[in-house]
Amino acid sequence: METFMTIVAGILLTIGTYLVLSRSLLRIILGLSIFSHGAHLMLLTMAGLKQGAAPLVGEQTGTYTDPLPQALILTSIVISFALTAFFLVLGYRTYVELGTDDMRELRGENDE
Amino acid sequence: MNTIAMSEILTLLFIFIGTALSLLSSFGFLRLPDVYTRSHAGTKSVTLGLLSILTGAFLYFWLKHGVISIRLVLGITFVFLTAPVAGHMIARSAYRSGVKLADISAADELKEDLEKMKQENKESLN
Amino acid sequence: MKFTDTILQTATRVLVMIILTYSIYILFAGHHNPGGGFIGGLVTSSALVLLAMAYDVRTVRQIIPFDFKRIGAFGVLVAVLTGTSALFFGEPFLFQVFAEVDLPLFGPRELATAVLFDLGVYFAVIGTTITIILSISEDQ
Amino acid sequence: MFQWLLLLSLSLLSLSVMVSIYRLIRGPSMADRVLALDAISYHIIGIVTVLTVMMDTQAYLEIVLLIGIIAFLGTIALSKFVDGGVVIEYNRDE
Amino acid sequence: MSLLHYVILTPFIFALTVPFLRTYLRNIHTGWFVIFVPLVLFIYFASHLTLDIGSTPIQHTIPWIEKLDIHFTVYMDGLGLLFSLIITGIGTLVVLYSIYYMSKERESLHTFYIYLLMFMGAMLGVVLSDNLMVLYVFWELTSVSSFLLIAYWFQRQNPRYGAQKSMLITVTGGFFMLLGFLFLYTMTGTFSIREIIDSAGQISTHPLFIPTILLILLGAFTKSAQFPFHIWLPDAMEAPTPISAYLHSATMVKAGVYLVARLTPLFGGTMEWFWIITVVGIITLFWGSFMAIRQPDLKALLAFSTVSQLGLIMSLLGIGSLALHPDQSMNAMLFAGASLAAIFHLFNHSMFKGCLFMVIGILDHETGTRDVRRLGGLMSIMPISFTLSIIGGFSMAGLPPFSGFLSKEMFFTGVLTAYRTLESWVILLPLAAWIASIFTFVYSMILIFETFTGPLHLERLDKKPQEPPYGMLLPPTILASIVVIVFFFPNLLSYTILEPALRSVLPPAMLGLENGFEVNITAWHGWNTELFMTLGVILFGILLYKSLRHWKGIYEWISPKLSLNHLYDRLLEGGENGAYRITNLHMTGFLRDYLAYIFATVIIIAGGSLVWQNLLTLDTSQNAPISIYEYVLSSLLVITALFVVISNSRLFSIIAVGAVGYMISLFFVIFRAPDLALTQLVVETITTSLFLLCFYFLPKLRKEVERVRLRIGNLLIALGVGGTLTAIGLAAQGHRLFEPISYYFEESYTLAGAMNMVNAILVDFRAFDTMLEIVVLFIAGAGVYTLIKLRQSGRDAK
Amino acid sequence: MNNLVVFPILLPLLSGISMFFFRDRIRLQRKVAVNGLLATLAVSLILVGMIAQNGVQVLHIGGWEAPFGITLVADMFAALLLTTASIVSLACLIYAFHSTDEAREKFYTYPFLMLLVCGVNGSFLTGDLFNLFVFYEVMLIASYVLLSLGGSKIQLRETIKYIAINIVASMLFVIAIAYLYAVVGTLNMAHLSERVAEIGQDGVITTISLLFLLVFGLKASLFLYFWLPGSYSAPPPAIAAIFAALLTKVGIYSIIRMFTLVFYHHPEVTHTIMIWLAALTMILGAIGAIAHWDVKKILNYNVIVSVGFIVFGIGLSHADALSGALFYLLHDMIAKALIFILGGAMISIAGTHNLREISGLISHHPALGWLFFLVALALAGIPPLSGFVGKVMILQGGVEKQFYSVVVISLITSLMVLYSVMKIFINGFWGETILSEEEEKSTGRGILIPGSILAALIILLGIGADWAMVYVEQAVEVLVNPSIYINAVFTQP
Repeated sequence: METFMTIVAGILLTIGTYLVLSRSLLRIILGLSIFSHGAHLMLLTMAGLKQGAAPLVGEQTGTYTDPLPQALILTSIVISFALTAFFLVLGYRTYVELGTDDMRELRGENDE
Repeated sequence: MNTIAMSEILTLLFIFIGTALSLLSSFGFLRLPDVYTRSHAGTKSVTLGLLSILTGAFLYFWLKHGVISIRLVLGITFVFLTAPVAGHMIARSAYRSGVKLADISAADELKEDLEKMKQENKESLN
Repeated sequence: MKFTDTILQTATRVLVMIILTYSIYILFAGHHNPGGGFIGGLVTSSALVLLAMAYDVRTVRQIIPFDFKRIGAFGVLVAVLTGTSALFFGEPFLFQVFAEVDLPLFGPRELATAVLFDLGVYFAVIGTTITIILSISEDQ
Repeated sequence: MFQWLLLLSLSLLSLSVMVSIYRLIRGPSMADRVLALDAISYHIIGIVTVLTVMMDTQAYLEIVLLIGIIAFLGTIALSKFVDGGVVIEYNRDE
Repeated sequence: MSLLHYVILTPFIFALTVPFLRTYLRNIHTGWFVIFVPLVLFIYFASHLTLDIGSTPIQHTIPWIEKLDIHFTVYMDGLGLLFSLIITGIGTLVVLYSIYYMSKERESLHTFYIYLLMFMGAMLGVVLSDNLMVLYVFWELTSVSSFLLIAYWFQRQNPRYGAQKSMLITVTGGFFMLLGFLFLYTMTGTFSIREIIDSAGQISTHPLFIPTILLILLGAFTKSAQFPFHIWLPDAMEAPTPISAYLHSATMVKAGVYLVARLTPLFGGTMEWFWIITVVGIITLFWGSFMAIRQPDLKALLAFSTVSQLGLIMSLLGIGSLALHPDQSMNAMLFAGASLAAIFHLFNHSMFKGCLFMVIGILDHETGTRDVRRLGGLMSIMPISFTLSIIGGFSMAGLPPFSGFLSKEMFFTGVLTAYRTLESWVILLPLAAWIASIFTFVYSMILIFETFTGPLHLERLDKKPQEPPYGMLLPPTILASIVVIVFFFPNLLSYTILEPALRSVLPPAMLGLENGFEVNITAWHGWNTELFMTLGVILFGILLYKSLRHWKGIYEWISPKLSLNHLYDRLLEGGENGAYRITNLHMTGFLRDYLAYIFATVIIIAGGSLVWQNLLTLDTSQNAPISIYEYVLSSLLVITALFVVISNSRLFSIIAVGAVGYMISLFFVIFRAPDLALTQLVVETITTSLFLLCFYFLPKLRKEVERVRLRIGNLLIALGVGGTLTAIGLAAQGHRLFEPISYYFEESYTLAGAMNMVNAILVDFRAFDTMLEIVVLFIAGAGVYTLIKLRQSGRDAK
Repeated sequence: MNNLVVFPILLPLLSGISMFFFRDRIRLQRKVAVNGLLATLAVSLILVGMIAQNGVQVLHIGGWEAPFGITLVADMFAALLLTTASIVSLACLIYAFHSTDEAREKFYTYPFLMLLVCGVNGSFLTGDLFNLFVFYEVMLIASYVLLSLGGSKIQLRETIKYIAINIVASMLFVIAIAYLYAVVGTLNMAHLSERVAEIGQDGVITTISLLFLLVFGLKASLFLYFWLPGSYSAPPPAIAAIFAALLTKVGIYSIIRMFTLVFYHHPEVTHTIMIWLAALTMILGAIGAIAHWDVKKILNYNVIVSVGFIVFGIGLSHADALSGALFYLLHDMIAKALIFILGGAMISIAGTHNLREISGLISHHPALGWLFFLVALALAGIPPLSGFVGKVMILQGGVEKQFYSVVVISLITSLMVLYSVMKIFINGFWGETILSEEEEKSTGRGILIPGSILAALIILLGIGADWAMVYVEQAVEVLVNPSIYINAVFTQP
């Protein structure tokens, strides 16, 4: 399962990377979103999967899944949410202000 | 037959009814000709299937562990309340965004109203 | 072209109450069940978003006449000050205490300063989310 | 046996999700896709519920209601988006 | 702090008071106050002349940066004293001269004197420091103050150009010299020149020895304007003339000479040292004298002459260093003579060149030009200046009865010695020296006779010329008289200055001498080769001078494109253009390129490390089992994500990404993470709705009409990144070496009163993270608000 | 336990957040900001004193013992950086009072600035890897907002690139943490150090460490500097100054911390790569610096060069070179802040950042000109200013470790740095004065106080290097002996 999920996370990272490299700002933001999903999945996978019950004390089984990576991912999710939100609005403002979402047109002149 | 086995059977029964409904509705979803007909499959039977599954789970926890799960009851209520509203909103948006009815449809009762509305809209713009 | 969303608005009135109750539950249940301030805050925000979608931004502003940025800042302050208060007792920053308290109505409950901290998170999340959504909506 | 049957149910529900995803991709109209999304979310609630029974834990029951709320919100938002593009109006009466 | 420390610091301290002088005593020329600094210091140094400084140097240490073994150690021996005397003596005269030269009304005198004092202190620091690092500190300070002084008239283009050039070249040398010093430190473990010289024997076999020589000489050569680094000196002539007289002929350019002399005991015995210095010196001598002839600007002529004379001194030091060579011990005294000549000529050069510069300054000041083609026949109007220039010029040409004759003769002896003791092809050395001397003669004659004799064209001059005030004539007169006096009584210097200085260059102990040298300079050595060479110089010199018009054309053969100046300009310009091109090549401003570079680096370094360390492993033994629905869900996840790539519909991509998020949350459910699933669900919803809110306005996603090559490139990069990260992941999880620390959190109920471990971690164990996380969220919210509102309010205001 | 350790984080945080409640009272905001930073400075100085006396100060947040909770560790290294960062940000803040327009002030410039400082200080103090990530994000998101604050076209455009690259970097950071957690199973740096030392840093860990190097390198603009020149040109001068002084330095700090505390076992791999990346950074940065005739661009590329130089010092893994790198780090924070403040003042006076259109500023602004000259020399490492000592120590380390080529590269690049900043001085300050005092776009006031404070520090750090060296030595002692750090974390209750 872990191996499999690592590969799945890797595929997500690949897709995210590919999207991030494209020209459209929206695709870039979407790509970053997918990239961070991949990262979170990777973090969860790295800690070991399905090793026990959900980390709630009182669950019947004696062993629990490692709760620490879950807390980390939670933090990371919130942070990437904040980043995505800001980035999105930035993209929106850029479009309103500069009239394009094509990164090629957002290069900026060299002598500015 | 003890209560546990009974609860399991009951649960399975409900869950399988739900699963079957869901699966059926998805095939309906696949097969039906236009968005308005599909919306029936997409909202009504799926909702029923889901409610059945939820009831199954509720019965499972009730009968097996003796726990009356408020969350599940709340969930059932919520799904029950929201599903029709959602279905209504989708169908309405589909109609207003100009999705055509399938050729086999018998009547379009809202057509006149929509035309009138569009007319008014034009006038108010002018 | 105006369409009245009577169905939606009617449903919303009921649903918002359900969602808000649920969010409060999730906020306080977080210590023992999945949930917590963050999710609670987000759920509350979604109730407000539902309100905004069914009605409009102005209505939401009328219902909750606060500056949401300040609510957010207030939440952060609550969280930070919860941590800081430990300093006055000579404990390390963010030292949390919990105790079994016999409350008059609820029976024996566990009270933890962590809940206060979670409350800060809750407000910060509401403030931020609604600020973001309303800012964008108002711009259009 | 119980577990096995639940697994079967899960697989069938996954199949439903797949079918709905076909609709999501095919369209043809935007409303179809919203509809598909709505259906998917209900399927997912079903999956989570079955998983809850399968793992014999109440830990995921919060998710059931939450997906419900979210699915509803999402459907409303998307259908408003499809409808007029504006999801949240500043002032309806204008 | 000893007195000597204060002596070095006095100019700096006094410099701080200069702005106040300028503010409160405007009516008196600032120079009248400043002049006391060099004067008092000169008297102080002169008082040491009576002591036997050669055998008992003064040495004091105060710690500065002890950790780096940098101590502010002052050390005054004969060499230091000689330089100090020149610095303060000529300094006094230059300040006196500047009082008349620099107008107190028009010029910003305070900056001038601040720079001048700063330079003076720095120069004293260079020649009196025992610690290489402290020496370096002062060395760079001289470069800086020279930079400031050259660009004193910074409104004009040429001074700025000259200043930049001099700084670039000298600082380059300085930096590499610093590296040389660090090499020395590595070899000897100390920065103290004394201690390094004491360990001279041990380091000559060190592999860094030759690089050290090269690096240090690079510093010395750039500072002393040796070929091919001499090009900055003519451009430095844009400085006010007192500065040219002081820095660029008498003192600063001699810092390199000082360094070579100072380090001769250390490196002197090696052939590399001898060859590099001698050859570079001779080439500089030759080239400088050759180029001086063509200069129409008198100051440029003097600049090239300075270059050439510095080459002369340098080559003498090179030859003299052979005295320390173990194979040449029987000729040691002969070579020592060359070193003596170097020191003697250094002294003489400071005198006559200072004098000449001041005379040129007078000419410039009185006529408004220094162009030799416009000048002429000034003899009758400015007789005193004429006399002074004859004394200086003849001394420079090496004619009797002036001091230059003596040192020139000794120079010939030196090069002849080198020829006689080494191989026969070394005859090139005396030959080059002799030809260079002829050129020297020629340009000296140009300097004197083209300006003062011949027809006078008053109409070509900006001003009506007249003798300057006596105050202005006094400094060159003093220098000129020293030139004459030294010729007749050279041994006045022998015991007081030259001999102690020579002891520092060639320590008698190293030569196996008990009592040091007998320095005895005489004008008459009989009819020897040197005298015939001098006669030849005069003969051919006069011939060449008279026929100047006929052979001057050869300068035209030298294409300006081949000149070093041109090379320097091209280097700067080309460097700048090339740099611009290189920068533009990779700094395209296109986000895709930047990200591609970053990802490529990740692939190369992290992936490279994986491959190189052979870590591509797969260990599935600890894996949990997989169920069918998990396969289905994963493939759905991947397919949905792939559709984002393919899709052209904005809305559909957004929804698909949302779907990916939901499926991730489903995985969270499967992997027993209810809190995560909850959070992911809500967050995903809100993100998706934000996408919808923001991107309503955006145009339809265009089909990416990228070039195929670019797309393949992107694909490869993406696969590379994904592959690398997956591979590391696989390697890492087949490689669990330790039990995670999480067992602790299973006690969350007893420790934190929480059944939900994840929540306990979030609000208690790692509440700090959560606190900051909401800070992040809050900042993002406020940021969104500012993003949207700030422009709006700006619009409203309009 | 020492609660004082949390104050450098808490004070800017509280003052920053509280300012959201009085948005329109700018004067009050200024007061709060200045007092907050002054208090931070005071706390940092007290910390320096305490550490000098009693060794490393540790705070287990929430009272949770070391590997389980989050630990804040203030060793001398962190405390020195805190002190410098406080001074620098104070100077930039004071300059911001004069150079920021009212609209920006009303839109929370000062709160965001304080939160940025909070993130920076936290990154210096934290002893937990994931917490470091969180602090990074606090710092970064504050920097995003500050960068885009005002919403001019160039700001929007450059912020997009900046954010995109940084999000990628952040996610790589998370992934790297994931790998490390999988292998070693802990997050606390001291614990990491122990565990990694126990198994002697095998190949997998080395690979992960390289990933960390790249992540930190992205933040520090070590070789992966592509985002820097553009984005630092966008914001107002005071903000650019604080960015230049602090942001990249946090990346450098992290490199130093992680590669002296945890990943120090295979310097022949990790540190060699570091050195060559540093060399490339120096070369490319210097090339960029001499290429441009744009004041902002020149200064931005200079930031890159110095990063390369410092990392070179780190990569030598030699105690003396490390002290040099530390010293140079402190110097660079101050000097970069100063030169950016001055450059900003220059641009605001002349109304353009094209160097060909600026000329002769020194006649009306001598103080500005001479401060610029001073800091230009300091940047090139001309003695006896602050850049010299660090430079000599790093070069000496390079010579001893026989990295001659890199030593020569760093010398050549410091020449190019000198050329580039002197180009600004010669062309911008010297030459004909083309603007009369009336024509100037701004008075350039407001640089005097921050400028002279920073300039005084530059001179003091150069001449009084011996005094500063005592503290730097103490800092390096902890860095070369990880056991001091580990013991402090695990023994203090």
